[in-house]
Parts: sequence; C-alpha cells; structure tokens
Amino acid sequence: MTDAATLFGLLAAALVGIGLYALIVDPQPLRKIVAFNVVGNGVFVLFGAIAHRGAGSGWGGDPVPQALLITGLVVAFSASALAIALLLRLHDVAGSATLATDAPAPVSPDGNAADA
Amino acid sequence: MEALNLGALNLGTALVILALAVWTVAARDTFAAVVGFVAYGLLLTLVWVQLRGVDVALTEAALGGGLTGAMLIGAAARLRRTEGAARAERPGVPTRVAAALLAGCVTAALAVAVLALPDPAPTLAPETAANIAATGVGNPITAVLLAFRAMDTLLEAIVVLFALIGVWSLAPDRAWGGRPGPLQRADPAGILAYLARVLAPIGVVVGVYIFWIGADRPGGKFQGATILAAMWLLAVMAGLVDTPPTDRSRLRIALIAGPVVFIAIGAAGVAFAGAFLAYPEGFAKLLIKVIEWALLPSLAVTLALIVAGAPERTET
Amino acid sequence: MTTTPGGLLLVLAVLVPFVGVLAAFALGGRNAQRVAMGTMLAGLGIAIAVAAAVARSGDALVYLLGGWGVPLGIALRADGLAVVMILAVAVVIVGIGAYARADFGTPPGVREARAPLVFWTLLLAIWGSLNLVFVSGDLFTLYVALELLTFAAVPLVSLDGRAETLRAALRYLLYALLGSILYLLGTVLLYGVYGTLDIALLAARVQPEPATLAAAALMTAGLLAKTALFPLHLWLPPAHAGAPPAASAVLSGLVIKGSWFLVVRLWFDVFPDVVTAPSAQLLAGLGAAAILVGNVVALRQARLKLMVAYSTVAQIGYLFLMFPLALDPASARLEGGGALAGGMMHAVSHATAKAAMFMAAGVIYAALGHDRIAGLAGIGRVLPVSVLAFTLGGVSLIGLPPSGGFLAKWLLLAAAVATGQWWWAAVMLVGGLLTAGYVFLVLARALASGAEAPALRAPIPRSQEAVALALALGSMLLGLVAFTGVHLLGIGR
Amino acid sequence: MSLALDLLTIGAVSAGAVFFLAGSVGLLRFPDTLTRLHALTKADNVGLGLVVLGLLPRVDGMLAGLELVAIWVLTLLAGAAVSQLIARAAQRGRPPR
Amino acid sequence: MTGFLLIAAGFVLAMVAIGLARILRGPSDADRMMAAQLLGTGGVAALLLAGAATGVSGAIDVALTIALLAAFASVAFFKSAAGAAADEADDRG
Repeated sequence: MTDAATLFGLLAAALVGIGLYALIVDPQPLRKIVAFNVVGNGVFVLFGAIAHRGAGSGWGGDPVPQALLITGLVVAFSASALAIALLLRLHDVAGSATLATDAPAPVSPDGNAADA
Repeated sequence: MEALNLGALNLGTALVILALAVWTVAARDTFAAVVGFVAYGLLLTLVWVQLRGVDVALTEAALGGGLTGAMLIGAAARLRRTEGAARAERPGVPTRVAAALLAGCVTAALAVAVLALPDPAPTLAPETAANIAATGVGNPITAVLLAFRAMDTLLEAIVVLFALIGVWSLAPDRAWGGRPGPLQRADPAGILAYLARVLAPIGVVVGVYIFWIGADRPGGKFQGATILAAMWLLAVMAGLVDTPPTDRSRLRIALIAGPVVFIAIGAAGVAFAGAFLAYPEGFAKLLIKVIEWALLPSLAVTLALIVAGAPERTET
Repeated sequence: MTTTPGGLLLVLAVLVPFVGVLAAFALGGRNAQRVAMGTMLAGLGIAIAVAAAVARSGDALVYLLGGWGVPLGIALRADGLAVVMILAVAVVIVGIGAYARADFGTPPGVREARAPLVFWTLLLAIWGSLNLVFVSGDLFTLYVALELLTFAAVPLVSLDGRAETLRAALRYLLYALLGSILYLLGTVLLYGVYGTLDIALLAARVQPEPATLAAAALMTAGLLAKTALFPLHLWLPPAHAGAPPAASAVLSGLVIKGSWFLVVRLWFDVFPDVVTAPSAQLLAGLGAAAILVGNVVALRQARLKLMVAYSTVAQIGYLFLMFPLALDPASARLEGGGALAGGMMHAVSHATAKAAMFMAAGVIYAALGHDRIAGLAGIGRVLPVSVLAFTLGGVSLIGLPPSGGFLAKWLLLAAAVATGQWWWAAVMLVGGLLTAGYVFLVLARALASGAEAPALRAPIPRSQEAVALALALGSMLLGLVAFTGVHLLGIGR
Repeated sequence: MSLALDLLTIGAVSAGAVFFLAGSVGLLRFPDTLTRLHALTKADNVGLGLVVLGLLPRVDGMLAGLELVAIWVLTLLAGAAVSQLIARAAQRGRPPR
Repeated sequence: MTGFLLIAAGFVLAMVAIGLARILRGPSDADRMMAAQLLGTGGVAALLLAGAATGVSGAIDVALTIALLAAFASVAFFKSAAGAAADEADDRG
C-alpha cells in the first residue's frame, strides 16, 4: 500500500512541475488557468498520498488531510470560476483575451467606463 | 501476484495521467488541451480510489469532471477566435529555459521530499478515532469537517460566497440585478430538452442520496450540492428553466442561509457547550445534520450561480 | 494550550465582519452601506477590546474552536504582533469607510447599484480575512484565509469595469493563486513530515531537514508573489493604480500586509531554527532591490496614482530588510527584538500613510479629472488639505521625525548598527532620499507660485479631505504614540 | 454456485473488455467523424453493460446492485443524447476546425 | 478473482489510453469531445473493476457520479459551439 502512496507522490511532484512550467511560460490566460489546476491537482494528490500513508484505526487514510482535501478542491474550483469569469468579461470588453499591457484598451461598449 | 497487478495498474494510471498532463500543457490548440484536461480529471478519480480517499474521489468527479470541465470547455469555445493573437506572445527561449529549470528544481525537491517522508508516517487517525464517538457520526471525514475542524468548513461556505460576489461584480452596470448567462432558446421538443427532463430528476435523487449517506459513508454536502448544481445548470442549458434575477431578496437569503445557520449554531455552542462551534453532549449528530441540511441548498445555489456567470439580462 | 479569558474576542474579530458581509449582501441596496457602517463601529470596538485584553493579561489570547485541542482541532491565537496589526487595520478600515461614503453611495432612483454593493461587502470581507490571517494558529486555516483575502481583493481592482483594470485584476488573481497554491504545497509537506498544522506544535517539532527546507522555500516564495516583493511585483502597479481610490487604499495599505505578516509569522515563529543567514540576506537583498527599483520608477512616473503605486513597491522592500537584522549574531537564529519591532512599525506606518496618499490622490483626480503630475501646478491653493495630507504621508514614508516611518527606520538602523550590517543602513538612506525626491516633486508642482490655479471639475467632499488628513496625521504622530506601544509587540512571544 | 457466478464474472467482464478493444480500434481506424461516433457509442455501451453484468454477483446488497444498473442506464442515456448532439455540432456547417 | 479483475481494469484502462490518441489527433472538436465521452464510459468500467478488486465499495458511488455528469461537459460543448457559430454568423451578416 505504501507503494501506491510513493508512486502517486512522485506523480504529484511531476504534475506540480509541469503545471508550474506552463503557468510561467504560456501567454494565454485560459491556459494559465488550466496550468494552475494542474499544479493544484499535484498538490492535492501529494496530500492524498500523505493521507494514505497515515492509514490507521481501520481507515484507509488519515481522515484529517482527506477532509482538508475536500475544502481545498472547493476553494480551487471557486478560484478557477472567478478567473474564467474575469477572463470572459475581459474578452467581451476588450475584444481580446491577452494579459499584455500594451494592448489597445477601448472603452467598454456599454459605457461602463467611469472615472477612477 | 495481486500486489504486482495492483502495482501495474497504478503505474499505468500514473503514466496515462502524466501523458495527459503533458498534453494539456503542450497542445497547440486550447480546446484540445481543455478536453485533455477533462479526461485527466476523470482519471484522477481512479487515483483517489486507489489512495482510499473515496470522499475526495466523489468531490473530484463532481467538481473536477463536472463543473470545472464544463466551464473550461465553454470558455475555450468562446475564446477560440482570439487564440492566435494571444499565442503569439509566447516568451523567448531564455525565459522558457529558466522556467523549465525552476519547474525541474521544484519537482526534484518534491520527489526527494516524498521519498524521505518519515516512516511510520505521522497521522491523526488515532486521535480522530478516539474522539469520533462524541460527534455521533460514522464517517470520520464528516466528523473532521463538521466538528474538529468545523471552522474551515464554515470559512469555505463563505469563500464560495465571496467568489460569487466577485463573479457578479463583473456585470455591466445596466445588467445589475438581472439574470446571469445568455437566454437559452432550445427547442422544447429537442434532444437536449429530453436529456435534461430525464437526467435532471435522476440527478437530484442521486445528489440527495450522496448527501444523505455522507454521515456514515463517503459522501456529503459538497458532493451532493455539486451534483444538484450541475443538474440545475443542465436544465438551464436545455432552456427548461431560466436563471433567477440576482436582485431577488429570496435568492439572496437562500445564498446566505447555510452560513447563517452554521454561525448561529456555532454561537449557541458558546452558551450551551462552552465554546464556539462546540455541540452539547448528545446533540452533536442532530446539530451536524441541521447544519448539513442548511448548507446543502445554499452551496448548491452558490456553486450553480458561480458557473452561470455575471448578470447579463434585465427584464424588459 | 487552553482557551484564555477573552479568547472569544478573537472569534468575534473574524466573524463580525463576515456576518456583516452576509447581512449586507442579503439586505442589499442602501442597507448594505448601513450594515457596513454598523459593522465598522462594532469591529473597531472589538479590536480595541482585543488590545486591552492582551495588554491587561500580559500574555497572548488563545481560543480553541469547538473546544477541541490541537492538533485535531484549530486554535486561534493573538500575540503582540497580531494585536498591533488588528488595531492598525481596524483604524485604517474605518478611515476608508468614512472616505468611501462619498464615492460609493447608491445613486437616487435605483434600489441597488453594482459598485456600492460590491465595495461595501468586500471591504468587510477583506477586514475579516485579514483578522483571520493575524489570529489563526493553523496553517491550513491560514490557506483558506489567504484565499478569502484574494477573492475579496481582486474584484475591487476591476470595480470600474474597464479593460485595463480587468486585465490588471486577472493578472493579480493569477499571481495570487500561484502564491497560495505554493503556500499550500509547503503546508502539505509539513503535515507529511510532522503530522500537525498547528503553528505552536510545529515550532516545537521542526528540524532543518530537506522536506522542511523545501516547505519553507515554497511557502515563502508563494507569499512573496502575493506580497509583490521585487521581482514578483509586476502585477501591483496597474492593479493598485487602476482601482478606485478607496479600493487602492485598502489594497496598498492593508491587503499586501496580510501575506507579508504570514512570512513574518513563519520565519519568526515556525522556522527560526530552519532559516539560514544567507536566506535572510537574500530576502533583504530583494527588499533592497525593491526599494531602489520601486523608488526610481516612481520618480519617473507621469501620473500621480501610478507614482504612489510604485512607491508601494519600494515600501514593501523595507518590510523585508528586518530579516537579516533580526539574526542574533551569537546563535545565528532569528530573534524578535528591535528589528522585528522596526518592521512591524513600518507596516503600520505605511498602512496609514499610503492609505492617506491614495485618498489624497483620489481627491485630486476627482477634482481635476486627471492625475498628470505635470498638470498639478497651483493645486495647493485650491486643495490645500489634500496636498497637506499627501505631503504628511510622504514625510512619514521618507522617515522624518516624529513619524511612524522615522521610528521604524530608527529601530532598523539601530539593529543594523548593532549587528554590524552597515550596508542595509546605506540602502535605507538612499531609499529615503529617493522618496523625498518624488514627494517634493509633487509638492513643488502643487505649490508652484506663478501658475494659475486650475479650475475644479467637481466639488470635493470636505469629509474625504478630512479623512485623508487624519490618517496622514496619524502616521505622522505614530512615532510619539508608539514609544508607549512598542512593548505591546513583545507580549506572548 | 459460487463457481458458476465466478465464471459469469470472468466471462462477462472478458467479453466487455473485447468490446472496449473494438471501440478503441474503431475510434482510431474509422475514416470520418460520424462512423467513428457510431462505432464508439455502440461498442462502449455494450462493453460497460457486460462489465456491470459481470460485477453484479459480486456486490453486497440490493442497493449496490441497483446502483450498478443505474450507472449503465445513465451511460446509455447520456451516450445516446450526446452522440446526437455531437453529430449535430459536427454537421453544422464546417466542423469548428 | 481479484487478480483477474485487476487485469481487466488494467486492460480497459489501456483501451482508454489508446482512445486518448483521438483527443490528441482530433482533427475536429467533435472528435475530441467524442473521445472524452469514450473515456468517461471506459473510465467508469475501469473504476468499477478496480473498486471491486480492491474492495472499495464507495467506488460504485463515484462511478455513479461520473456517469451522471458524463453528459454535462458534452452539453456545455454543444451549447458553446452553437453560440460560437451564431457569433460567426453575426460577423458575416
């Protein structure tokens, strides 16, 4: 059983690295959001492997990290949802979905632009 | 022999997941990457089952495979036309090499840490077992979420609400208070409407079932609420129901009811059980049930509306 | 560890703002603002009560949630550091609330408007989240607190809905999410090695071994991205400069202090035996680079709000100078003392001064319809109070007596001399000169005598100018008050 | 009795596996979207049905058995509806690239 | 028997992995969605087999959830593809 924990722990390490690379390198915000989820999955799988190592008292895993994982998944989901909503709004307002600061910034079509 | 087979299955699962992760990162086409990510989320549930985290597997199946996947696919389809321009900003070779080095170092450090984890592993399983009787529930994860670490769960119910306020804040001013999402005009006799009519009632039953068993077996309010949210969104996409106007008091109250009940019961604990979020002896299971029943609808509505997006349409 | 008398105040400090969010959101419309005002009074009272309880008992407040002991349960804990931050945040939030009344009223004729509802709910949300960061004794609860803070702060950046601010908000969100996931990764590793998430238990158990070092590095890196320490600062200027002034004041004055405080908590309370002298020097080196780069870029800005935002980039640098200065030369271990007090003092003084400067800049922007520094000539004659507030805030940043900034730098300089690290003193000196440069640049324009006084585009609410001045004066006089308050920092440590 | 049930499990699951093989080969080898769609949904649904059939004797309790059947029915339903939707999306003008 | 179920789970997983090549190759979005759908069905089968082999009874609940939500992503694809097509029609018109 410890073997599964080690194997998936190493998988987690790889997922974190893959996601981190894409998060830094990929210029498209949506791809960055996907990459953030890959990193997040890596962290969660690592936590799951650690929970599995702590199996005891008749349970297949340490219940404390397993419970925290559920909280973590919901938080990560909310984060992705907020990021996607921001991205889609940016796309609607600017007609493009790029993070580059030198992109043209037209006034929002519904006259929403106000003085800061 | 069986251990070997199990090891081979786990290794195979890990390799496929790894390949899919590389694919989602390397694919040229964003839509292809996102579909790969959905498939990858599905396979992760297999990992959770193998790690004996069935509660987590349920959450991953409902959130990762269901809601997140649908959101990403929808966004990828909408952004398709602007993809080329954004892709052109890919950084130069030095940045990529530096990023690869950094990511490689992190992976290597984590791998070393994983291999060096102490044996026997530290665990809170015995302490959970020693205290679970006081909570009256059989599922240790429910005991952690609603008794030992109830504060985290309360905060989490508040986190999703903050995310919803954030999503709503992106509405155009003129649409404030209106209904989220575009108007869905599916033909009522069409295949989509048929699917939603058949699937949604079954889904509601499944969602409540997953919620109901959570006290004693894997399952619970987050998983149940996510399934309910997905079923409602399915009905919305099929044009069977419309999203509610976001300025209705009744909707706002439904959104905050769960956290409010949670806080109220927690505060009552100060008077009757000696601490905030403590339960009087003998009442723990009942109060946990009440909190879960209060959280289920609030969470379902909140999660569904987060996915539905910012208000777009006002009544004309 | 057991619950101490008055521990319940810590629960209230976190939950009263959150209950305010729920009530404001449900009642909606004009009631949201009324709820926010009521919550602010209550929250300020709670903050004062927490400080009084800690000062009276002379020890940290502790509260075991649900009565469960650690490591199974979660403990809230407030020592001197937490108390000082809770007080400072309460004062600045109330000031911002008073300032924002004029900007975020629900316009007549509508039941509810977008920007006011979002602003008032999220202002309270930020407050509760910050208090949670200060008092939580559990690493995972702190992760949730960081995410609460992020979700509450990001929408404030794009409150006006323009493409630039949406882009700034998205960029901020991505940095913040990366930061929190790295923090969580470190937390997970620590649990895997030590089987607890409680800060006090961890402090007793941690050993300098590979997994712990990796965890410390990952958590610190993640928190630096959220704090916007150079070179991870690129998201900050557009986000802080583009937000409405009241929101800028919250973001620049308070929000970044949340993740910074967590770095302090980790380094001084969890990893004091794990962090090495070179890593402390590295942190301060990044701080020094932030001071130089941030100030030089601020000097070259053509727009007032961007200048103030870049000034924040520089001021964040000072917050990290204290780490090597707190190293005990004998044991090579981080010790709370004069350097830590200096860093905390700088955080508080920057919170008040920067909030005042963004408020003053906001008044000027609203009055002129622009904030080009070149176009500020003669503004001192029509908006003397705002110019005074801006200047006093700037003087506190420069560190002239008797400001809080002066006391902070004095403590840091004393520590630099005591530990023989004169080069950090030189950085502080150069940074102060550069800061003086851009403050006087603005002042010189504003007081230019030959220029014709510009016409005001809109009437200015006197209350806004008054609040800005009050906060600036507070920062200016902090040095006097703090001589009696410095001992508070050491309580429970 | 238990031997007969074991044989049922082995037989049904093996047959199911063959259908999954057929589905995957079809997905790779068939020339165009619509025929691939056809091959895939048929083969996979039969494959899952056989696996469910093979596992039925091995679950404890009526409820779990009911759940197994429900899984198959849901998959059939979703497969039928979704393949129609995808076919419609594929036919609508040019396929989106 | 456990060994047989594990081998069967591994075999189905391998079939799924082969089918994944279609997500990689496309060429159309519809092909990709379809391959993901296959993966849903095969994944459910592999999950059931692995759960039965290792005695994790909750695996059935997980499979039920996946089966229920399998259509969800595809419907989102259909709706957004329809929306994108309408956008393009607007552009042309």
